[in-house]
Amino acid sequence: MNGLTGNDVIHQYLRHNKKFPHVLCPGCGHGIVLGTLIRSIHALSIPKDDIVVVAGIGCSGRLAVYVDFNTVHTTHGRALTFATGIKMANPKLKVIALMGDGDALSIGGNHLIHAARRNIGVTALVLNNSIYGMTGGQSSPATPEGATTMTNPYGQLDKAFDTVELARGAGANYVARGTVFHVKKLEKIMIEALGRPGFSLVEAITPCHTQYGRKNKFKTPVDMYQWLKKSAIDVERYEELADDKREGRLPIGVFFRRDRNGYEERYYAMKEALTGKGAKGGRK
Amino acid sequence: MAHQKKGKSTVTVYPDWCKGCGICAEFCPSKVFEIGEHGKATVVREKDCIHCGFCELHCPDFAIVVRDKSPVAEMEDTAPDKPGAKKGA
Amino acid sequence: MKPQELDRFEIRFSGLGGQGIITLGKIMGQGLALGHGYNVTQTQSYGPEARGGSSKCDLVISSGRISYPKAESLDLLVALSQEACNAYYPYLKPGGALVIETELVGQQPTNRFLGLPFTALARDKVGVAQAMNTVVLGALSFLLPFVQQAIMRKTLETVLPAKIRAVNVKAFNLGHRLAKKEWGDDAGEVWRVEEGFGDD
Amino acid sequence: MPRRKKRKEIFALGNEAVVEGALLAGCSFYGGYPITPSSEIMEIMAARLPMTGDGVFMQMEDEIASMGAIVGASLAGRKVMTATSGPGFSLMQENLGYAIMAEAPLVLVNVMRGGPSTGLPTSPAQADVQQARWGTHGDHPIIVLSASDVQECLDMTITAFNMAEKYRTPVILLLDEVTAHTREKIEVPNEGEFEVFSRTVPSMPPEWYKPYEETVRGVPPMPPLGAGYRFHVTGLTHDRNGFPTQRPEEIVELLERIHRKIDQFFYDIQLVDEVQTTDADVVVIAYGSVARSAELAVHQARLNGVRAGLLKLKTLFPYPRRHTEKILGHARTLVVPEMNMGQMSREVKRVNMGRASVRTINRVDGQIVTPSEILKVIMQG
Repeated sequence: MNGLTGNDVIHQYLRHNKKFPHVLCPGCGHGIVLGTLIRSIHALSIPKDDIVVVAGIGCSGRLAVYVDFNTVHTTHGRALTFATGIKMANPKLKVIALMGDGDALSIGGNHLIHAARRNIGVTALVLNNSIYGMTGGQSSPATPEGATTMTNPYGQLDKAFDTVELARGAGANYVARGTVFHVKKLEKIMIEALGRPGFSLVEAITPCHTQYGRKNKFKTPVDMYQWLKKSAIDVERYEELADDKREGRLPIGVFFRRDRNGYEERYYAMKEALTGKGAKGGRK
Repeated sequence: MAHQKKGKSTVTVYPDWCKGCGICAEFCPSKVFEIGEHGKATVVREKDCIHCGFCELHCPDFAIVVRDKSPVAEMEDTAPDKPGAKKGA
Repeated sequence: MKPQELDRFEIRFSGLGGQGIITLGKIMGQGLALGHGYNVTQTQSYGPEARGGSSKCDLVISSGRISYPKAESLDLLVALSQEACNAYYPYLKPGGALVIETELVGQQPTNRFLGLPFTALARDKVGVAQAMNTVVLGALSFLLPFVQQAIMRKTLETVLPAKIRAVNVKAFNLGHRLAKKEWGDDAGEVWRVEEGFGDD
Repeated sequence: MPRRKKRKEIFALGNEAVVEGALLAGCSFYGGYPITPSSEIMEIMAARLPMTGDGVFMQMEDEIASMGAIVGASLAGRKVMTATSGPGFSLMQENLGYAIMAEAPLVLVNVMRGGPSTGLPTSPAQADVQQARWGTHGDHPIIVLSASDVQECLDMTITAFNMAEKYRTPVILLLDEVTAHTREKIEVPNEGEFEVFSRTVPSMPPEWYKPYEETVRGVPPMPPLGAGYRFHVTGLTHDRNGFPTQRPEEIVELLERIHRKIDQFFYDIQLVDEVQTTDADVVVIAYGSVARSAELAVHQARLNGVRAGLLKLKTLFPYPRRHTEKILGHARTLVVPEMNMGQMSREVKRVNMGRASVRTINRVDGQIVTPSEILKVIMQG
């Protein structure tokens, strides 16, 4: 649309006064997710000023600092609460919450449930690397059963959280999963998520070689991408598989779509009904 | 289709940004890259590039740029800033 | 009419949860504060005791600034249950007045009390037992020399929703009338202060 | 000042007066979670805010989320508030620290109740005084205000908003159950009769704006999110541009500035009321509802021939040192009655440095300190 392609586009959205390369480990998928997010925003032609990226704490939380949007790096697990306040204060803003799996599902699990229940018009991006990376590789709620971590040296005893089912049950409008290997699909998902009303959740599977892979038989970052390539399967095809064939497969794609109005739309509609005044515009 | 593109692209790796993770070298269908002696991705077979875009999409560090050989006319910042937004609050 | 000078006149309404004690205190407080122009503080018991069980609501009324907002030494105790009467009678000032619900307070701690069967009156004469608190309000509007009946009735009308306004005005008037009849014209004379006589 | 227009009188709860004050001050966003004895604030906000201009009311899933939501809304340009009590106040500490670091103005009302833990939900206490000062982790400045009667609940809420906006900082308003649940006649000031301060917004082009720049007042201007000033907000120690830093000189600059912006304006921030202190031998230092007991006690002591006075603290932190110093020029005895085991008396003793005798009166039984208890100690001299 403006002559630029590929990473030339991405470079237009990076903060040039920040130090690159970024802090993330070699081969970390988080950079790929960030690139995908940028391309999605670019594809939708959303002005930079209208984007607010609200990040939590952890490796994913560090991404916000690199992009030239309004960026808010919040406290651990609370990104969605800040995002909710921002969206309600100014519904014109496009609010994106960037969280890790520990961030979104463990310490912030309650906020995730209630953001989905309200169906607040926020796009939640959960970067799932199955581990607490920044703090040194402790178990997260997304760590697979049997995996070895710093806090589960004898193997994880519980099952990993099913983010999709959680969001479905809580009332989100849109839930999808992608991986950093299947980037074009992930981009398609993100573009749809950003364009929809209500609460959208995109789970991006992004491997952590440093803290997770090395302890779980993935010798190099490349091994983890090979694993993604091998195990991911379109959700439609996954549904057709017999139960015994599903073992070890990772369904990706759009799990469901609903069209309920976002909380902010319902709130401002209520206000309008009460006061006869139109919904508040942007505060510019 | 892809073969028709062969030899029509330039591939640049910014070594300062490359961390040498090896994703590009591993997955490039035309084996354009190798990890060089300094642990960075190096373009070794540029003429084989089919401009599939995989390396650009999958480079976690935004360190690879693939461009058409035909000169790009304009390179100015065309990212969509909101018109008139820079006026202050 | 210039309101009578008051220096910390303390009232406690007490009884059972569900008798409308807090509402009674709030309306009386509002009438005295906004209608009569006094300074008034109203405090009440909160918590489990406020939901069933006992209930209590205090008013401090003063012409000047009220420092301590709670009642300590009561000029008037309104006890609408035996338990409340037992609990709070010791806080009544010497010379203070005790008003009781005669059917619910069988054992009076003193012979000097003013009583009416408020609940029965509300039920039988007004037809709504829940209007009992308004009967009390009417009676007190007669008893307390610094309360003007018309202002208090106006407050009552302002505060209540239209649906129950008429019935409560009836209860209010009944309380006022019966207090005058049963307690006598000079029942509240102890508190009447002639102009220029009070030490303010 | 001549009054142009008669003020509206209302017979209101302390908690109700807080809402009146907040709305007069321009509060347009409330995020909260119900908890006794603060819930009336939330309930009344729920009824009022949707009816006002751009007012937003949100019941959040817990107190952590409440703070997150109001900090977010503050960054988006709103004047924001939450209210809580005891356990909820503890949960709010995390994001309170964030607001201090990000310099997001907000007002947090804590209606104190007995503790620790669930404690005495329906009884008064003043046991969160030091938590208000030091509750969130790390070295931080904070403004803590209090109110002793219903009129002050309204007035001090306006003051809290003004200070929050003026100094870009969270302001805590500490009430106690007695003040919050007393109903009293108060006057609602008319527009123009009180100051309303709103945060300074940048007036330079966005590319010149440094969100955490050093300024004369120590308070950088603050644009709402989405106004064209794209910058980074973080709870990490950051440089003038808002980006995380670990450089010692930048860390020191930031921490010194956020302290200095409050410390240097002590004369504007430290508010007290003095009753007959000028010649007093015995001065009661009190705050919240206990200050009302103290006022009566001081009055009674004077009738009994003792030169007593009251220093009522409306600002608890930064502690009004200069007012106390002045009194220490002549007072023999300071009496500090509190509904806790002695939290404010620590501050008084710190300033006193052995000059006067400091007598404490402490109640932790869910009852207000009565005038007679205070009078007894005053009379002992």
